[in-house]
Amino acid sequence: MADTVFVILAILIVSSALAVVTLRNIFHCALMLILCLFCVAGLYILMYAEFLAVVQVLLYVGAVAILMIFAIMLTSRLAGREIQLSNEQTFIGGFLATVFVFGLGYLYYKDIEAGQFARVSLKIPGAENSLSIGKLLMTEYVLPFEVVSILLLAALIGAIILARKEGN
Amino acid sequence: MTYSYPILTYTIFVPLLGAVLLLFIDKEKHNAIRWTSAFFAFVTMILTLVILKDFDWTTSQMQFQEMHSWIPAIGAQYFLGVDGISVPMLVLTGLLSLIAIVVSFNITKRVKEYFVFFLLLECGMIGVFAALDFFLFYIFWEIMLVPMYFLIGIWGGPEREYAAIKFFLYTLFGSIFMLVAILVLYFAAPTPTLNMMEMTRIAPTYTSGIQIMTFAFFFIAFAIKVPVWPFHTWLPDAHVQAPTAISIILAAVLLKMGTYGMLRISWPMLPEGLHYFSIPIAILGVIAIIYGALVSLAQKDLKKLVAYSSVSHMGYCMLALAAYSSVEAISGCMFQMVSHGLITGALFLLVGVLYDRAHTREIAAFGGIGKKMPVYTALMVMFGMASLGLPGMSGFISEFMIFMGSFRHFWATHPSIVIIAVLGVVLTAAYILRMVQRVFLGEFDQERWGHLTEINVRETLCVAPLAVLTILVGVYPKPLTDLMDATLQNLVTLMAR
Amino acid sequence: MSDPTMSQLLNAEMLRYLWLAAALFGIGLFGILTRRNAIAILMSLELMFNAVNINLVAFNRFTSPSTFAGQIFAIFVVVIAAAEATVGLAIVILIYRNWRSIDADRVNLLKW
Amino acid sequence: MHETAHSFILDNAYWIALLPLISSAIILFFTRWREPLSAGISITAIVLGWVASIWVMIEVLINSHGGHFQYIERAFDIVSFETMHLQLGFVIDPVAAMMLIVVTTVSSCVQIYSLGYMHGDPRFSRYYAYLSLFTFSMLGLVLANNFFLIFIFWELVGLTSYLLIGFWFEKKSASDAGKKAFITTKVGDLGFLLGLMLMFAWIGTFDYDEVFAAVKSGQIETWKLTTIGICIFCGAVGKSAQFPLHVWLPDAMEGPTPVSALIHAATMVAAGVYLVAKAMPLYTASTTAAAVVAYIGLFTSFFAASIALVQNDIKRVLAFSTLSQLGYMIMALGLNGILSEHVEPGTGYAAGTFHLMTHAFFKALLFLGAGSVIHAVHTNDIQLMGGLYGKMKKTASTFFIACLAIAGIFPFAGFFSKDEIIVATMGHPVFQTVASLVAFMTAFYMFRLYFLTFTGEPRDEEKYHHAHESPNSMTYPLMFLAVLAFGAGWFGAPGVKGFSNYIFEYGGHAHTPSAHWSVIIISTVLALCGIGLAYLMYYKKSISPDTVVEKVKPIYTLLYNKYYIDELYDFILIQPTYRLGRFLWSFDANVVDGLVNLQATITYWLSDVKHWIDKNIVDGTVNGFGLFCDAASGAFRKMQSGRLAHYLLAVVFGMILIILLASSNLLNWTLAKVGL
Amino acid sequence: MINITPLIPELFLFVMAIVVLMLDLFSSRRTVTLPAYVSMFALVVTGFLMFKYHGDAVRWGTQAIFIADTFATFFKIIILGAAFLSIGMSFGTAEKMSHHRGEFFSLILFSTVGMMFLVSAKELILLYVGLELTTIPLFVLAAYQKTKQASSEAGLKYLIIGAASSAILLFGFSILYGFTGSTYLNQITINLSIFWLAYGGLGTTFTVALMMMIAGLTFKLAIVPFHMWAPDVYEGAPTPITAFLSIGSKAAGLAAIVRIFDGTLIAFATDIMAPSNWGLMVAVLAAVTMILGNIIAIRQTNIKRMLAYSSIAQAGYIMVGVVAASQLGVASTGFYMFAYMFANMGAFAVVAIYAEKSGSENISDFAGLSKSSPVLAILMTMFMLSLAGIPPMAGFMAKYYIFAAAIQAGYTWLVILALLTSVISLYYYANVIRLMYLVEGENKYHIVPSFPAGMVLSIAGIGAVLFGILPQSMLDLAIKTAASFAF
Repeated sequence: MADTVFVILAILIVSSALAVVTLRNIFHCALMLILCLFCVAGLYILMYAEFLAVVQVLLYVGAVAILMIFAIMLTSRLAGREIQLSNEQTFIGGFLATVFVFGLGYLYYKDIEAGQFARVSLKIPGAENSLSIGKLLMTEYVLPFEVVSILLLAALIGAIILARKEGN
Repeated sequence: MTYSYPILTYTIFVPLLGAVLLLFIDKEKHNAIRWTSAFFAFVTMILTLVILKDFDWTTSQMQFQEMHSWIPAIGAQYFLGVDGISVPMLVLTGLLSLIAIVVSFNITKRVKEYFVFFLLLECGMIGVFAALDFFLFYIFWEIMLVPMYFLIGIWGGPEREYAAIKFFLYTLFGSIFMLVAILVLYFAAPTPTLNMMEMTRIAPTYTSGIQIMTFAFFFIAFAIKVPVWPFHTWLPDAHVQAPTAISIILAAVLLKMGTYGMLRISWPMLPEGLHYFSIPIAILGVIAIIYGALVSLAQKDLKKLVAYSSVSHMGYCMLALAAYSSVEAISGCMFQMVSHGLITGALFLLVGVLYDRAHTREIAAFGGIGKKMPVYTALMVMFGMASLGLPGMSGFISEFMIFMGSFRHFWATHPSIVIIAVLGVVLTAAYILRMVQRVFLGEFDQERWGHLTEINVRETLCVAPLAVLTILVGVYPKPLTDLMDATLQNLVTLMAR
Repeated sequence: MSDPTMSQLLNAEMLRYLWLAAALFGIGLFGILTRRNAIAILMSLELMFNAVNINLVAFNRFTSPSTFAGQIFAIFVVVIAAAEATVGLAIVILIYRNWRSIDADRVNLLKW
Repeated sequence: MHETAHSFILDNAYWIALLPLISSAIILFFTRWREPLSAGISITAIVLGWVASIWVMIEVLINSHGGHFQYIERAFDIVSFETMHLQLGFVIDPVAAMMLIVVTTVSSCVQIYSLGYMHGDPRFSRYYAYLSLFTFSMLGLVLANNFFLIFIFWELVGLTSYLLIGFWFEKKSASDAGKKAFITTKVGDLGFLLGLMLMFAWIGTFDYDEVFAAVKSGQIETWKLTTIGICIFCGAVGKSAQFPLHVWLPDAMEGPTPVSALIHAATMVAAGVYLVAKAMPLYTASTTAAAVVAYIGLFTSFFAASIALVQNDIKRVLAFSTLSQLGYMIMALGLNGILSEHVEPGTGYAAGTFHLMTHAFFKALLFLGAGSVIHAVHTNDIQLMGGLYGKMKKTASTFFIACLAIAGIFPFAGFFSKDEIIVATMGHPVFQTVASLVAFMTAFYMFRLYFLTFTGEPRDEEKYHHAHESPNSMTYPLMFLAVLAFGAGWFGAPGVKGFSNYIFEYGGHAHTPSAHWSVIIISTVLALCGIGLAYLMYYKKSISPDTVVEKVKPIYTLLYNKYYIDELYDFILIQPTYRLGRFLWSFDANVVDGLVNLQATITYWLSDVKHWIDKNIVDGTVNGFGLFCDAASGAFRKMQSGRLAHYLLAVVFGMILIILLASSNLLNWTLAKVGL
Repeated sequence: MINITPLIPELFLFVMAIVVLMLDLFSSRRTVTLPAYVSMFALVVTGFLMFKYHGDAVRWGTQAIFIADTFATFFKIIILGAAFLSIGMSFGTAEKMSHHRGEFFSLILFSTVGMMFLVSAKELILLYVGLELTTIPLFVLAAYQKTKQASSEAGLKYLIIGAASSAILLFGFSILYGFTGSTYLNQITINLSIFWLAYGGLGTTFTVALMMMIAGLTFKLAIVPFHMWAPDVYEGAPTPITAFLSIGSKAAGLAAIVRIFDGTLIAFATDIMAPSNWGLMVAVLAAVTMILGNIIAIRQTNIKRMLAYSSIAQAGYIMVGVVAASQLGVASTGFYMFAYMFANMGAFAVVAIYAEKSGSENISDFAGLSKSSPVLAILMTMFMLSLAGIPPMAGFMAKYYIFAAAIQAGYTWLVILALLTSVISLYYYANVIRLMYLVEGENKYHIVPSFPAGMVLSIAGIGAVLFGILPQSMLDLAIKTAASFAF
């Protein structure tokens, strides 16, 4: 059952991602991105990472994607007007990406066969992990957590400074 | 030998002090600046003479040693000292710097900067001859480049910028290899050290591979400075473009640093490398002798002629250095270094004197000057004769000793090398006499050169010491040999290892 | 040593996720290489970050299920990606103001 | 090694040499502006020297007990390593004493003579300074006690000769001649230097006695001695203008005539002979070397004489006769090394040195005479002279004496010395014949010269008209020398005991010249024939020279042009050298420097020209490597297109590239191959 | 819980950043000087605090998350110094800005805080967070001159390439995490060796991870081919920010690289570990960087751009020290960065001062500076010589030290190459000197630097000479930095 879900999600992710990078309409791209992010959240659930899935939905779908759409609205005078989105590097880009994907994919496979890859452990992860994650964020990972807060502040200030129109 | 006060340090840094003081003089007060710098140069010269006086020539030990910990992290010490081969160079530097400064009294453009740079240069030069620590040596070696770059680049001839940068880059290129060689030696040692004396003990125990490589690297560095054919192409440009005083310094001191470096560093330190390369070096030397002479034979520009003659004359040094087994040859090399310093320095000076008056250096443009400027002519002819190795002048002694020594070294294996080198003597005579004839003899063109004035007192005073020394060394070289004898004997034994 | 078939199964499952991540990352690469619209490039970047996250979570899930380092790392990545996106979009707006366009390839005042 | 006979003058003989040096220094630095004073100083110095050297001679004669004179040697080191000692010192031996007298005598005559001859010359004082300087160097050469020192003075006389030949440097021919003389002799000196190098390498010392001791001890292989001998002889060839380095001497006649008399007749050119004489033990030790010496001498004597037959320039005739006579001496010395049963050992040596002395006197006389003639008629060309006897009797008569002397007519000086030489050639038929032939030719051309100059009808009226006898300052020296030219021979006359035994002795045993009547008769007859022929051709005109010339036209031109030797040298040596120099210069400018530029020039053509106006670079670094880097810079900076897409491409491409390189292990492999 | 003491300097600086922000918001007279001086003061105090709370570490269990060892301290000195100097030289620039002066400085401080975390991080997550905290404010600062097209362009390029490379870096991290199952650097080392022993080698995938980390991290040092952003951003960004970028973020990135490669992954420096060996690859990258950076710099006409390429080249030299992967290597990189700070900061300061007077950033406009303002010219000459590595400047000492390390590690070929390129570099450095001194052209700007600028110049000048002649103290410190590495 999980397999079928995975396959579906995988197909959705890949196809939507491809759509994001190929569609000629930036607005559709954004929508596709949202779809893609949702599916990724789904993957997380498949991997017993519900908390992360929630974060994904809230932060990405809720914030980033929306922000993007706003940005699109602001920048392209007519939302959804067809404009030339891709440059002449399509071929080389495609080539490099393919090399990367299949090369890396092959290496994964080869290493796992050779037994020189990250070893799976047979433990079954506990079903309820949000609590422990929360704990960890407050204890072991409190330091990065704090730093990230600083970072968010800085980013916020920066974004405001840059985005705001000067009153002259 | 310990000394009551750190005289070497003083000698090195008095010029620097002078340079600093100059900064505080108003740049319009030209005479004040001139005399201040002259004063400091004079003090430096006196100090070098004191060193000469108190130098104990019976031993090959380093004297007036000063050793202070400097940068332990890289094993660099502040280690100064002089022996029989550095003292003559020190004195030469002191004297020539003073003369050059007096010569450059006629500089009127950006006077202050000029003398500041000049004193910096002197500091660097003296430092090179006194340093006994690789790192210190290298630093002084490099320090000179910058003032030299400015001195050529600002006050030089029409092509000055090109000449300056060319000189800079050439030398820098060479010192790269020196740096690598130094580091390789440093790390090859069981107990890494930058102390030259130490290294002279240790280095010969290295594998011949290391010795040969480092020797080659050092050789490139020094050969560019000497300059050994085919690394000489910077020299004509630099010499010709540089202002008179700087040409003097270039010829008299800077070129010697190459040979000095060889005698101080690579030769005694890396005997295997030396033995491996001695024949090629000798051949390079011979090529330089003949080649330089032939090229001078074809020169149309007086200064270029002198410049190329330097190439030829330093060739004798290389030949001598290749004959490492003979103390005569090595001391001949030292003599050549000194006498070439005196003679070529004087020649550049005199060429400058003529140029100041005639505003051209083209040989063909002159003729019969001897009629108008007899004293000048006499001096010029005298130094010309000195440079072609006329007996009674220092040049003869050096050439004679070089020939004797190198032949004794080579006769069994490669006599031809030396025999060819001897031909250089005739060629030298040829280009010197040709120059003398074209410039000073023959018909005198009254309406063109009527305005020329005889060499003036200041200039004569500058040449006089050189002339006196040239003859003194030529007639009675014993003091100089005694000065160097012990050191050279020791060197030869080191090199024979 | 435990039951081999089980670990093989897990290996296979992990491999799927890794492959997917790789693919997503590759697509992202393709995106940043080929897109002209600055926002589109930002989107592609998001794809890449997601690929990374999938990797992290997958490794966490299959190699050390009892810990949460991977997941937490992923959370930080998400947050920071969001922040980066924010600033990025702000800059895009700025660019739009200065250049009346967000065509990244036309923004090449600075060159050589 | 010598226990020396103590004597004031012998111990201080070096002052004879130093006096002229001092005088010249004084003149140059102080009295240059006061001409009479300068001349006075110089002459005083040399005359003092002359007196002193006569005193020395007397001392020598006194001290030569039983035919062997104890050398006087004083020396100190100027360079001393344990392996090498260069000494400054002097030694007095018989031949040195003899040379002292010759030099001082001729020098003082010439200097007095010059009072008149150089009168009114703008550089009068400097002339005297140079003369004194020369005299100093020559005397130093004579007194030197080792090969190193003799080499020093050897070079110094070369310098002074250069200065004096080119004394009238406004004349291009003069300065050319000076240069030619200097460089040609320098070539010979190379040989000398090489000889010294060999000497140092093989024997390890320069001191006469030590060298000769080593030679006698026979430890050194003969081939080495031969090599050294020949090398040193090269020096003599240069200075004494032997073939093939004779070319400078005729041109040297561009100098003032007294100078020619002093330097290029009496003293400096004799230095070569003197050197060979000094180094005689080498030649006795190596027959080959001796033979080389002898043959060169022989050839030169004949060769030069043949040229002298046809020359029309009075000084050149004398010059070539000098060459020929020097050849004579050299030959004699060479023969001394080749033992022959017919003559007692040492004959050649005695003959050579003896002739050196006599020749100095009569040749100086000839030159000074010629000088006074030129002074009178202001030309060198004997075709424009004639009949001057009436005008200048003193000159003519002294000249006549000299001619008789050189022709070897009894009882003039030349007679004795020349006979000695011909005696020395006995047992060597070739030498004997040629030597005799040369004697004949000498007599002929000398008298041809005499007749053409002083007898017959004046061939140029107005020159003749202006001609006049020279002032006393010039004629007295002539007479003095004439006396010597007449009498000097008797010192070495057969059977005359005393002087010659000790002066010309070689190898310890005193040499007593003995009369060989055959030789005397033959040579005298030949000489008389020569004179007779000249008389018929140029006095009586019963044989017309022109018809003779017509008969042997080609030979005549060949001789007249001195066998085209100069042209030959110019063609095969001098021009090529200059051409090579010019070529190398361009090579230096273009290739050696260009190697650095090569890379550059290539990229230069590739890279677009418009960047080459970019002044930052052009006047910054026109250096070759600079050009290269600059061109590269121009190319590379294009990568920085300014397009974000390209930058990202670079990043991604770079990433994938290094991944591939690393994971395929390619980089490790390659670098391992390269061996870094 | 974890002890907070080692964090005090960072926290203090963070607080001060907020304070500066507030100052700007609430102070009535909106001048540059107040926030600037406050932030400079803050930096100085932070420095003192840093020394006070030096040597301690924040741990979770036995695992260090954040460590204030000598290495970190050394690099923090550089970072703080860089921040201090760039703020000092930014008075003029800030004057020109019509808005948000306070934010300008506080952002610099934020970024500095990030760098300090980055330098001290011993744990991947913290390291990454610190990295981002470093860069994100810099994106903003690069684009800070909002009305200038160039500035915003710089911001965009910097941001996108930065984000891309951090994505790459993260991917590498993720695989590293996968192999080791930990995010603590020390633990990673241990696990890797265990892994190696257990399974007789690491799969090629690990090589991929290594390379992706190299790609992601060398971006900060602008190592070829990840350097493309640098020239444009350096040119477009406000000069003080450029200076800050070229030293501060470089130093931080370098620290991270050294920590990860010379620290955690030191075992993989040698060729024995092939293909998973990074040493050779980094060596090659360094070589390419030195060559390309130096060569391209020759043709530049804009001085900031020229300095950008020069700093690319300098990064190449620094990597030589990293490659040496030895105690000496680490020490030399540190010292190089330190010595480089003075020269580069000084050079940028001169540029800033000159540009705000003449409004030109063209190299050719420096002609005749020696006559119009000799002191400035002398200083510039010193900086140029130091950058070119001519004795007795600090730059030479640094080069010497780094090459010593490389020779010791047997990378002679790399050293010779480096030296050759340093000769090339003289072309463009000397060119500036040539223009200032040799060219006769009269320069109309007589420049009297303001007090803070003068202070910056004098600090830079003194440093550039002093640490060339008497570097011992710093060298000792630099050697100590290597103590916390397992060589």
